[in-house]
Amino acid sequence: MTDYSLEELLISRMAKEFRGNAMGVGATILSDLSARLAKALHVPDLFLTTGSRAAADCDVHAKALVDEWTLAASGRMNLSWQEMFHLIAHGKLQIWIGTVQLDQYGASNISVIGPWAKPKAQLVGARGVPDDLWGCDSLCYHIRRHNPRTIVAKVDFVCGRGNEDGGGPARPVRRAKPGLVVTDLGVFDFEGPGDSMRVVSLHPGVTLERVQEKTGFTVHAEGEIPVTPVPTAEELRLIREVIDPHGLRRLESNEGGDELLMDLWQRETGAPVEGRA
Amino acid sequence: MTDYSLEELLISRMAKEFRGNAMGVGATILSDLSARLAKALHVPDLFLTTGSRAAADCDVHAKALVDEWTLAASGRMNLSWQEMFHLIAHGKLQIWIGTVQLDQYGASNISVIGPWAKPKAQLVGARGVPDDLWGCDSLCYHIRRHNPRTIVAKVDFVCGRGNEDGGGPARPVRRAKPGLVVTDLGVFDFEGPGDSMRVVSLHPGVTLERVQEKTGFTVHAEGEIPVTPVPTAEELRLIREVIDPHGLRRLESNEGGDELLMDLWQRETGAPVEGRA
Amino acid sequence: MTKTITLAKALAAVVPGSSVAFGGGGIQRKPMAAARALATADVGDLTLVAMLGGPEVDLLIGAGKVRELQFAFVGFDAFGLAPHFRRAREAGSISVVEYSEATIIAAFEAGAKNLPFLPTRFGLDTDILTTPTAPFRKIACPFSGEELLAVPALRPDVAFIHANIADRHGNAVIIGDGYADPLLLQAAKTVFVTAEKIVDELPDDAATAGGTFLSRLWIDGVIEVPRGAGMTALYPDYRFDLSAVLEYQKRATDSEWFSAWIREQ
Amino acid sequence: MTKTITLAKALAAVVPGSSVAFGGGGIQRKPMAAARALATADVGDLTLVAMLGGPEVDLLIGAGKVRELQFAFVGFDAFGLAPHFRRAREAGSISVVEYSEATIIAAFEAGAKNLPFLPTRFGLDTDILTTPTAPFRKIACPFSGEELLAVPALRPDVAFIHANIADRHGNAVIIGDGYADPLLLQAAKTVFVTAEKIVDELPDDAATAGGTFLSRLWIDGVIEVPRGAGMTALYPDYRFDLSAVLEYQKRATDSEWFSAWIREQ
Repeated sequence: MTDYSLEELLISRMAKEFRGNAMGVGATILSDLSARLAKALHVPDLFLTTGSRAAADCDVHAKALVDEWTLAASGRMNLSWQEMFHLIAHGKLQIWIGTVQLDQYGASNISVIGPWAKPKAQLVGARGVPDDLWGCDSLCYHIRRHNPRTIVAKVDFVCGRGNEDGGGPARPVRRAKPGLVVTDLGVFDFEGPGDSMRVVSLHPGVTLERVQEKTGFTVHAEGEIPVTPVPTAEELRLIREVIDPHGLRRLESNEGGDELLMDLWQRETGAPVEGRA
Repeated sequence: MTDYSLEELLISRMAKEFRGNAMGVGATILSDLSARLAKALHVPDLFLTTGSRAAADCDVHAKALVDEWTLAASGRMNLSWQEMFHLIAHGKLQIWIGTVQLDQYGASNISVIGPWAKPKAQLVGARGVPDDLWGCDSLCYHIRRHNPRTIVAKVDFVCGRGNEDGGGPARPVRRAKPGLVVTDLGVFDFEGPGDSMRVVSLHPGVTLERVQEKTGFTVHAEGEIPVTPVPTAEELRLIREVIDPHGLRRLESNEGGDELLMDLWQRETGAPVEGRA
Repeated sequence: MTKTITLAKALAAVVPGSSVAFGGGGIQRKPMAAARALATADVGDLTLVAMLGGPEVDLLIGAGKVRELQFAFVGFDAFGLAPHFRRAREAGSISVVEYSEATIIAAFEAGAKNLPFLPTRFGLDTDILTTPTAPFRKIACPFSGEELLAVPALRPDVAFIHANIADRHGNAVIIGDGYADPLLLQAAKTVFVTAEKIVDELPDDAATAGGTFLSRLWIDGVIEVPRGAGMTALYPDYRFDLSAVLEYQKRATDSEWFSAWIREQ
Repeated sequence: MTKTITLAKALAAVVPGSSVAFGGGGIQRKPMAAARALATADVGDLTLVAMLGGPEVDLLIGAGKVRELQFAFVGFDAFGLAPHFRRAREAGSISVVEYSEATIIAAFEAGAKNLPFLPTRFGLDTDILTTPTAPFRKIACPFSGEELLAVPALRPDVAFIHANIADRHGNAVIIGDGYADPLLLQAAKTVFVTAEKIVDELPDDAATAGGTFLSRLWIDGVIEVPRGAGMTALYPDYRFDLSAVLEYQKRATDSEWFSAWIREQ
């Protein structure tokens, strides 16, 4: 068994969820890398819009901090945001959302912590999550640190709706259900009682007790819980040599921070960074 | 005084109505030539979309039966129809509509003659006239033959609305009023009693009696009626040498017909026409 | 994953009662090869959808394939009226739903957004609202109370669009006027693009770069059909065939001439 | 007819209480030169509008110019949160109207169509409908009865968009991602484009041909501002200035550093 990092495990697991002839949008580093891995491995007709709408439907390239410079050469279209939302309205979106809070029925929150009117912490705003809700079969999420502040009983602000209302009233167009969740501890879905969170697999070395301890509610677990499949040698080679040779995935690890950023920047641009910071 | 044809008189008169920083759309040969003349003469920033949306905002060129081949070189944008209708919604359209029927309150009809359910004559359909109504200050019309079947008391089908309802209910966006009308007899507007048709000028040699005789209702006329200004030497030069050297304007005259078409085609393409017709 | 198919396979998607839409406008970039093939196929009772119909609509009416026509215009542009369309309307032998350009675009755009309707101001106060088949409803803006027109979505079953060039993945480029095709493409349930040429990779040159790009995500099949626009014009590949256009107009309603013409592909 | 003007003349269109919109997204193609000039102008009480706000929004909040922010996102993309925005929200010192991407695009699109609203499905069942400032209303489709969201038009008083290149007539080209700018352009009442370079005629080359063309008919003035996107990225002219971005995030809420930085243009 080859050695691998947590990020590599996550990318490998996330990549398995993509199907072809639809968009795989890379809004975060891990989602972007997982879409690229999927396209490189088993979904050749995945439509990538990693980094820039202007370089949409591009080939698989090495991930960069500024992707447009590498993607433009193989990008097949300049996808307007209007057309992108038409594609989304037709269910042609697949996305792993990097959420800040996620609750037991799969609602997600990237907008505010605490009361919206005067937040304890203002995050980035709802962005496209309330829209993705109406353009995906399911919304998949990744969370960097699984703990009781991130995996909570109820989110402070609903950006992506969860299952607590049973999917809402019957409608001609079905809203996305919460799909898979990957964290630093395991893989989860919402097939527990009342469509609540359930353990799908635990990462190697992680116990159910640790998951329960790190979760803001009781996660449903049934039967023998499998271990999350570890990345294959081929997956690791693709991740390390093809899609992320610079190692941007480390930004999603404890290594992340300004120093790593500056180091990646220097590798990418070749230029020494000015000593301004 | 230079000699001129009726079509040249009309083009010269129509050209006077354009203002800058807006579209001058050439849906008919005369409207197209009049927009080109306006741009060549006194409205340099008129935005032409003659012939093809793909060659929009082009320079002034000689009119052709297939304009794309000549316009593409100077066309500044590929104007989508969606954006065109956004421009129209913002009042950025100026157009002379070649109508088939026009009535005393300025309603126009290019769709059907007789009852819509089973027409006496099916024309082309309402096309963009019901839309232009909501994107122009006023709708101007040209009619090739002024007679009681074309200038009628009431149109059979309203494509462009007239003034018979006083402009309709008060609304945040005002619909276009019927503007100028040019025919083979004169120039008209809708400033007569109850916003009905009024004589603005009569073409050289045309009498008011002839107009009344050729009109399906009594046209309002007041005071001394001016003669329509005849084209200047400079206008004639521009029409004959710059914008219509091949003489497409003759298609709007009694010369029009398949033979003239074939002759123009041969001049334009340089190729002899196959004897298929 | 190639999306290259045959015209026969594409036509198989059209079944009796289907609504079939055509791209292009008037006598520009009409999918004539597809329309002529459809005219000789064993399928009828069709609803045709075309913002700016031309000979493709006329020949299908002439071939007796059309039950209903949804349109804003049918004609041969500067070259006159459409003979079979005229005759059928004057005989009352087809049903029609009359739109304006902007209202049929709104209907396609609603389909493109996967919404049941879109509001518009275009068309208000005109007789397209008064026909017995008019699909529109007046609504009040929920904020301002302004009277607007609600246009229900059009979602044609099958759309045919002719393009200059396509790749094997299903991407295509229209170099000249795109007409309503980008929205029709997104509104239709199944989309076939006939193209003059199918290549491995679309060229990235000045000629195609200014054109309208149609993404493979909207397109179910691409078919290589040289001279696929028939007697209509395809910029910059060929001008229209003026003698053929004039001959069609003169002789189309002569049934002997017409049935020979329809088969001469 | 030239539309070339100065930045000072453009800024004069912004008056106290104006709503001012910015194009670009996050730390891509932000009209930073315009925003910094506005931050030092004698005008406040502004409503800012940005689908994806970045440092341009943050610095204007920091400069005390902002009464209300209408947005779907404010941040520095992969490089973290916006310091003044965070502080102002957590202090309750600005009013905000929270959209999602698709609902603010619908608001721009309604403006682009000169309509008072557009319907959408995006955003339903989420908390952007529950905030005290939410501008949305639920409506029923007049045909199907389906519950939809009505989004009222946004028509910002003044919009600033940064482009790669413009001509003296007022046409401009964005080479990279256009974001919501084409619709914002059409929705705003007055539009200024800052461009890296103003030329007599836009080049017709491969670099610009694949870009987003902005027509002079929508644009009131173009201003040549080299490095007009400041520390944000402008493809393909320059990458973002990563050290400057990181320094801003660290030090922006240090008022001494910030007031020196704001003036350093």
